Amino acid sequence: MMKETMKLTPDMFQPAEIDDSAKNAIARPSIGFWKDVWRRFYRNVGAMVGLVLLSIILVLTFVGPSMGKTDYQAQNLSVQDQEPTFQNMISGDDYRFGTDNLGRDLWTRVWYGTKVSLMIALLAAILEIVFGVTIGVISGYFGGMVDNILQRVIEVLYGIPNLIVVILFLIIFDPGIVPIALALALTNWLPTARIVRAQVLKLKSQEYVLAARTLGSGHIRTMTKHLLPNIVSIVIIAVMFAIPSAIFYEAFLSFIGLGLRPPEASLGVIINDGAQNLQIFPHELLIPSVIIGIMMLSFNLIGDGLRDALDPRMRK
Amino acid sequence: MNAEQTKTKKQEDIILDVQNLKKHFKVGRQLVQAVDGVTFQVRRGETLGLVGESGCGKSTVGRTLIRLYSATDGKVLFNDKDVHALRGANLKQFHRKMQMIFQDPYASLNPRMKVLDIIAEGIDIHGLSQGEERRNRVIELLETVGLNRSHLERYPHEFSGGQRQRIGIARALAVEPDFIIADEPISALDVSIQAQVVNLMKRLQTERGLTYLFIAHDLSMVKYISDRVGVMYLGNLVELADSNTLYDEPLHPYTEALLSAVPIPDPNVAKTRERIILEGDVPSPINPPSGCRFRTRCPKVKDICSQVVPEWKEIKENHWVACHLYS
Amino acid sequence: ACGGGGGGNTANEKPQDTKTLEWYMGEDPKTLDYALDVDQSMNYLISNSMDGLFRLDADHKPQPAIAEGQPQISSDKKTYTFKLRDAKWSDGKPVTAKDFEFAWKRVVDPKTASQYANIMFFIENAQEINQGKKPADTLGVKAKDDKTLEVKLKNPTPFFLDLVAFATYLPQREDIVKKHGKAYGVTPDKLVYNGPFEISTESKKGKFVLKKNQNYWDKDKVKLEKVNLHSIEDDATAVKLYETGKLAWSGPLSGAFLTKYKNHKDKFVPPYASSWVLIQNFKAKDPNKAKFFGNKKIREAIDLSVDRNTLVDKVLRTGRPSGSWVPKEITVTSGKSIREESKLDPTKPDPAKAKQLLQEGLKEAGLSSAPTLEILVNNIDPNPQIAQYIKEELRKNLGLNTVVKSVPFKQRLELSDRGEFDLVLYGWGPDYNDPMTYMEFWTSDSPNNKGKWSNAEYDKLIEKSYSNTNFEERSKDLMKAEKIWVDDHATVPLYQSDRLYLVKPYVKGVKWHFFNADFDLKEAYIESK
Amino acid sequence: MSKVLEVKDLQVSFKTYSGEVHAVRGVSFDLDEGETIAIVGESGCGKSVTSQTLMRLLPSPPSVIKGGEVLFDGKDLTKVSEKEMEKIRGAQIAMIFQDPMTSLNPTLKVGDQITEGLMKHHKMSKSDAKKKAVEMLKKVGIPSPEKRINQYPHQFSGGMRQRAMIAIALACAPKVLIADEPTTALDVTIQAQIIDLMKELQKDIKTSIILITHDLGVVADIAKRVVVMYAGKVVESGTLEEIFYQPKHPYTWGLLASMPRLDQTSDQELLPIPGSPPDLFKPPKGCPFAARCKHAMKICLEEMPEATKVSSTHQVACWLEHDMAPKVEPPAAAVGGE
Amino acid sequence: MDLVKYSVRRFGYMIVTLWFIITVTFFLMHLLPGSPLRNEEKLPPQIKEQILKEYGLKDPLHVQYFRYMGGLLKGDLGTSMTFDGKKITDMVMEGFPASAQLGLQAIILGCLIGLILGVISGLRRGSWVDNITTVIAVLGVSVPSFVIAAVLSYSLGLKLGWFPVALWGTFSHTVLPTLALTFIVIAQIARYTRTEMVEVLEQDYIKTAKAKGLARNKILSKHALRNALIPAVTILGPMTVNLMTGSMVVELIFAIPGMGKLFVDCINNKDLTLIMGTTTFYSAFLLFAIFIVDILYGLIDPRIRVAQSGKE
Ligand SMILES: Nc1ncnc2c1ncn2[C@@H]1O[C@H](COP(=O)(O)OP(=O)(O)OP(=O)(O)O)[C@@H](O)[C@H]1O
Ligand SMILES: Nc1ncnc2c1ncn2[C@@H]1O[C@H](COP(=O)(O)OP(=O)(O)OP(=O)(O)O)[C@@H](O)[C@H]1O
Ligand SMILES: [Mg+2]
Ligand SMILES: [Mg+2]
Repeated sequence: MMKETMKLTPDMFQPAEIDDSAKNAIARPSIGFWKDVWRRFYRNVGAMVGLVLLSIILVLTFVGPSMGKTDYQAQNLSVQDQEPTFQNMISGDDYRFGTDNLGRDLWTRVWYGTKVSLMIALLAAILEIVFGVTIGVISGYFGGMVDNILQRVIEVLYGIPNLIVVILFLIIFDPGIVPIALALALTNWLPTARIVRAQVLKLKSQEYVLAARTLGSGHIRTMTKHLLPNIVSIVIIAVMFAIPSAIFYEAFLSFIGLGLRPPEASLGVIINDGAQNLQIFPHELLIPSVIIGIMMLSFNLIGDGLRDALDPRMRK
Repeated sequence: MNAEQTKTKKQEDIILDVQNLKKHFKVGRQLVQAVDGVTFQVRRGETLGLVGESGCGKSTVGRTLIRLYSATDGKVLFNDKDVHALRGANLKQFHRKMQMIFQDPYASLNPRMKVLDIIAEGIDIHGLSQGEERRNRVIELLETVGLNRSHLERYPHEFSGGQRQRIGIARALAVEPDFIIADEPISALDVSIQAQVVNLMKRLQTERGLTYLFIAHDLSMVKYISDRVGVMYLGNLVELADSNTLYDEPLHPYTEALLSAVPIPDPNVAKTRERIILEGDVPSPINPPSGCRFRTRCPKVKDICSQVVPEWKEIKENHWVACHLYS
Repeated sequence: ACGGGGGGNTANEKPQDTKTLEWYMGEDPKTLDYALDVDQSMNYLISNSMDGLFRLDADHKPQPAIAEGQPQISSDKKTYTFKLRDAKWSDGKPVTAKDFEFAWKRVVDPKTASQYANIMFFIENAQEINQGKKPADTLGVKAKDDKTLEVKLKNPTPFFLDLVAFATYLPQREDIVKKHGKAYGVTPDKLVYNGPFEISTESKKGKFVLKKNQNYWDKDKVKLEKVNLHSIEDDATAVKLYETGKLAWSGPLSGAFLTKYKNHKDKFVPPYASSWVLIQNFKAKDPNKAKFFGNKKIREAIDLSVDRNTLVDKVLRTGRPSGSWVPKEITVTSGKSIREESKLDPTKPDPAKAKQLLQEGLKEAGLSSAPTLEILVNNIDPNPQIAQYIKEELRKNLGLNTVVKSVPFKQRLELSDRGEFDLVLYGWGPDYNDPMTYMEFWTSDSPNNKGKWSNAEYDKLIEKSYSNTNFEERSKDLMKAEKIWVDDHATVPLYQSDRLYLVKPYVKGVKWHFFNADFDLKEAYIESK
Repeated sequence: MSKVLEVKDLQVSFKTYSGEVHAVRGVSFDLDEGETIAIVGESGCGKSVTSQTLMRLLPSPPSVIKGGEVLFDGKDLTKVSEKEMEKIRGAQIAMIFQDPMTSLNPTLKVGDQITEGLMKHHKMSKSDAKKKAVEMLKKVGIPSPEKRINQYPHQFSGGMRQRAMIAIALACAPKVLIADEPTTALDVTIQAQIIDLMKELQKDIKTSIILITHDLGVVADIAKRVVVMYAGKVVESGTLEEIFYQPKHPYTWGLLASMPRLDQTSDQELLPIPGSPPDLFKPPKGCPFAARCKHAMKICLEEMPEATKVSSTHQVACWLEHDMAPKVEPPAAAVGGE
Repeated sequence: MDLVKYSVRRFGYMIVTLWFIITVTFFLMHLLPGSPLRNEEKLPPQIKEQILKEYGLKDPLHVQYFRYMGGLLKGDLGTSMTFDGKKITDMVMEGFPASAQLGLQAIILGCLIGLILGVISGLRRGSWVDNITTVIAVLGVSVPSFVIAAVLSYSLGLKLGWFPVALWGTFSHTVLPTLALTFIVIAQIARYTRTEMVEVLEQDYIKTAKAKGLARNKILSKHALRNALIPAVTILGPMTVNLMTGSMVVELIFAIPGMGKLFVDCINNKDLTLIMGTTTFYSAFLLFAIFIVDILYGLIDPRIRVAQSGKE
């Protein structure tokens, strides 16, 4: 009946010694949450491309300005609107990206501006997350009246055109890195608050939260130890998408003349300066646009990658 | 121990006294009468089982007892103190003395915390110990529930369901409670694993003199583990008795039906068994039927059932029932 | 370098329809009620659809229009009596002297709240009426009969005939104004016209249409049947439309387009006058800054540190360097350009001297170091560029720290009105062809004098010129006043702008002006093959 | 009795990020006409994968059928074209899923969800199909079916939804009905209703049923034969009585001994199976149960035992059946009842 | 009927929210520094007074507020301060048709393309279509609209001469601006649909449908698509409003007589009545869109009708 595949000897039928602890052993090696996320992120080609591109840009925002011929606001009107040549871009002998209409080194300006844009965006994203998460967590966690009131407030704010709020803010407070970031955060925290609230509503009835409460955990502890760490993923994703939209919005503000004060540079300011000249000196528009595009692309790719990597359904 | 002695001793020592407890939820503009007046006592050291179908309010009872929900009406006396009136230090003490084990082994452990911190949560909140001592305490607890120190630094998702449930038990034990509410602690586990947890709970009860409120819908398991069993239907307790009494001679028609519906893993029994198949589904607690809530499905329904709410009475010694058949 | 090629072929093709002109307009007009205010687009529309007592000719000289011949001027040069010709409104009613009387009284009436009422202040009692000190019927204008209009002026005003060609001085019909009430002038159908064209009811947001006025007294000279004026706020868009033949006039070019089209065969440099200065705030809130600007050496240092040639050639790409206030287009009594009579050359930059003056000045003013200054500009190109250039010049040549504050137009107005600035970039275009349109600007009590520069001698000269019947002397006084202003470095004169247009060569007969409206299409036509 | 379905050495894997999951590793069983067999086993042992593979419902990727065949009507279902499979699904083989809450499309009326299959397989007109749908709902015991077919799933209770699912599955009178834990999500009293209903309908429609469950109570109630799975393999199979009264595999013993019976008293210890099932990423090379088996021998860790016939209907894959193995008695709790 | 009652309640609720929004904006905008008058410097003080009085700006704020609300009830948004005597309603309505047409065209085109791309890439995850869609979707949100608009007008308009470079009139004038606007729609819709599609395809009821023997296309059209589209309706509401109320950038570059610029201009000019008017219009429109979305939701997804109260 039984096919003999190997020679069976009686000693094989002695009781095996199985370590008792082996019964409780965990088969797979321990892998932390973030390590696991990273592993999945790492295999995502798009996300990695995004990460590499973004890293290159980040490095250039730091070393770029010092590689240029002059600082970002120095004017040399004798070399106005100079177009870049491929050779220059490689060798760096002359203005790598050419010059703008005031004869400023576009290379320096672009990287400096990228840094400023990133700073604004990062600050805006952080502020937005801070507002959004705080309000969202409070609203979702306490529920009831608090939630009701906060939700109504959000709804009302949601109904006011963003643009009007932002412009109003920038007219009252002069545009600078911080006010612009604040103005952007002021309008953009609403969706974050909504997502966070929804998530908290889901989490707060999770049994581990209940468990903490039966142990006597206070509100603060419950929120910080149990709720916040578990909304980190959606917060990270929110940041990833908040940054590019802030960069965009800043560019738009520059376009309508409410951006940073010249000669301060941000990508928005530079693009706006160049926008007029598309037909004549396309490099002044195209170079910063390409950079903003690459940045946007990177953030979106990274965001998508992170979303997949953090998605609990993908975990196995 | 002499059965007679045990009984009298237990009767004197009531750890939890629930009087006419009600919990209503407001959902939108509707009122969900999840629990609508339950009365029972739990004796120190015993296991009281609570069974009933999904949505009948078992969890709500459990959660209201432990103050996860505030009661709409009624009283809960724990060690003779009104649970819902506790404040400050008394409340903190209460949180140590009454603990809960949850149903879902996946949702009941914070996925972002290490086992060490999960189990030590109660220790931290109540400041019971720190540093090395804390760690040793956790190791001790882990070993108590059949795990070991190699698991300390791991995250919940690395464990199987049974292991997770044991971690949940260790977390509850960390504050040295007297009373544990186990809300369907085994429902989500595989048959082969369920016994691990049940055995562990039984062992802990004898070792530590714990009192359990064991909530489940698996009647065989409830009967196995409980000294007494209460049956709930749509927010009400319909019957409460010693587990053997309840199984051998159920009084309430619902209990009868429930017992007859329990699948028995024995082909011979299954073939010969007479089942009472109840018509229809459990009505909604938003608009419960008038009078006796079970009347819409009751095979023995009478006229009075729709008009008068049956009284919760001790028909025989230690055998409570709420049914017009017995009035 | 590139661009323009694709549309190039169609660009110079004559339009099929030689009676319709496609024209540039800029923003939509805010209102068509020329009593209330005059903005550029409205002026484009109104000056072509209305005829005043006088109308400018190709040489910017006022010529009789509704007025029949020159007015009778009294010997004190203060009373003008106009005879009116037979002219009709677009609805067929005759144009009468009453229409003028009504219009002018309406403008100065404070209830009308006209933003341009001050251009009427040359008429007797106008200012008092506007300030509510006298009733409206005391205004020095009177319709003697339907065809005779008598105007009494406050002072002899040599340029009064320029003024009567201006939009605010145009006639209005009492019945129409009454009929529409607040809605008067809101849409083209709520007005009547007495000029070469009427504003057609086809007009809508973004596109205004001028239609030949069949009731116009001089309609034989009007060759075009229709003019479409397109609202375009983006220069690049205007140029693209011009290149594709959708516009016969590009409007003013800016930025790099100036470089690109500098040698284009269609380029056209119109007569244009506008003077740009950097106003220093003598009454800055920060006492250090007030001290700073209060020192003449410092002011001179600033003046000497800006290289206007580069500014004009490279930053603006058009215009001319300036060392004075009144543009060369403005003529004086002699009929010659003021810049020929009073040679105030553009300031030559001298960084070394400037630096030295600054040091001396700081010492004199008792300042240990120069404060950080704010340069206020509106955010309309090329102003932010200019400010950046000046900032760089001040930094490079004087080591001054400045911050550019570019804000929306209205905010710049408000900030400068409230004196909340250190340096503000300001430009001024003439309302009429006389130095006074500029010189009034800097008297101590002028609302335009944002920097609060004050010079008694200057004030006295202007005051005197208002009532001086000796127009020769008046011209000299005004030139003297300007010299005082220049020598005291009251403000930093920067440049006088020029414009560069692209105009299709087939468009003929357009009169371009440097004051009043930019162009007059009355006799314009499209050259047929 | 003739075989309607025969599964031979079925192997299914999932390709995932972290490697290949060997979910089903050689499963064989057959199904006779009109009979009910039960597949039992713990969570994750491959029951659902097996059943869904029979109907080729698993998306590929990530699933791959690595080997074996499924013979139905003389065809190997693992090889037929997708078009042909569509004709078999619903018409010949139907399926009920575990969770009635999510298995119905929330945005379609229940009636439409029943008629769909009828219109496709029986080429019925819309109105005929509707009539049939009403009939089916009546058959599964849903009151006032005329009204109910126009309602949406959320207007049904859990029990009613599961009935509706059964109505959908049985509408085309399939030869085989696969029920993947049809009662697990339901309450005991509703569960009893559904089991009753299935028994009744089977008599009526004469389908063969493959019932997948981990509830031995349900199995005892309804099945004729039982297949016990563990870690992607069949460890034991036999008639209902054979499995319950003469179980041969220690895992089956464990399953039976670890659950209390209503007649069991509290002082009888339950006998749990220690540990947990192996990870199917790296299935052990020997018997997958060895690590948890009280009777494990050295050979068990080395090699997977072949299936041994105990009787013509009873097979078991365990080294204890080998001649050289020591004789081991099953624990009393495992063969209770008698 | 449930839906009717629900709609009425939502509508009432919408009115209350709108009232709040208007109130908040009303008081917020009085924070703006400076005077609402144009050419202020030229005006003698008593004329300023006169104008301010005429616009009722001399009254105490609450009086102004009640007057404004009173006017609103009568459907009167007041008259503009910058555009002398012009009715705000007229101003908004003048620009709205052009903006709305462009917005609608962009939404329709964008939805069509976005849906197709999204569905295909959701179905064939990891395929080249999916990858290309991802790239398009990301690029669509990666390039600022003014760059897209400028490049389109320059290349397709000026260089190739396929479409008019700017101005308003015939359908061909709308092509380029519509394209410029539609990128973002395509990107968002494609992305959203893909995610939803992937999610829906994993649902049990899809398996049920498959088990019934339904053909793949049938499953897609009848079971998957519908459910996948439900969430997309949510973003569609606000997106439509935003696009239909005009993109200032695109309107500027294509010289379109839309209403996009009003939002910037009104504040730059501190035209109080215009700020109120545009805000009121926008908010009412937005709330209305959300209202419609809610109702649509109820229609598409029968579950919502019961559990409407807690909308997430
Ligand atoms: N937080 C809550 N808000 C509103 N309703 C609730 C809440 N918790 C429970 N309910 C309702 O109260 C009723 C009783 O619920 P409960 O969870 O106590 O039932 P249960 O007996 O534990 O059921 P199960 O066996 O499914 O766990 C149900 O109808 C439920 O919908
Ligand atoms: N899509 C998938 N990708 C990867 N692994 C899968 C997938 N589906 C199932 N598996 C794995 O295949 C194995 C068998 O799963 P299956 O669903 O058949 O178990 P089951 O016996 O039905 O369990 P349950 O009782 O929980 O339904 C499990 O280990 C599971 O993790
Ligand atoms: Mg429960
Ligand atoms: Mg399964």
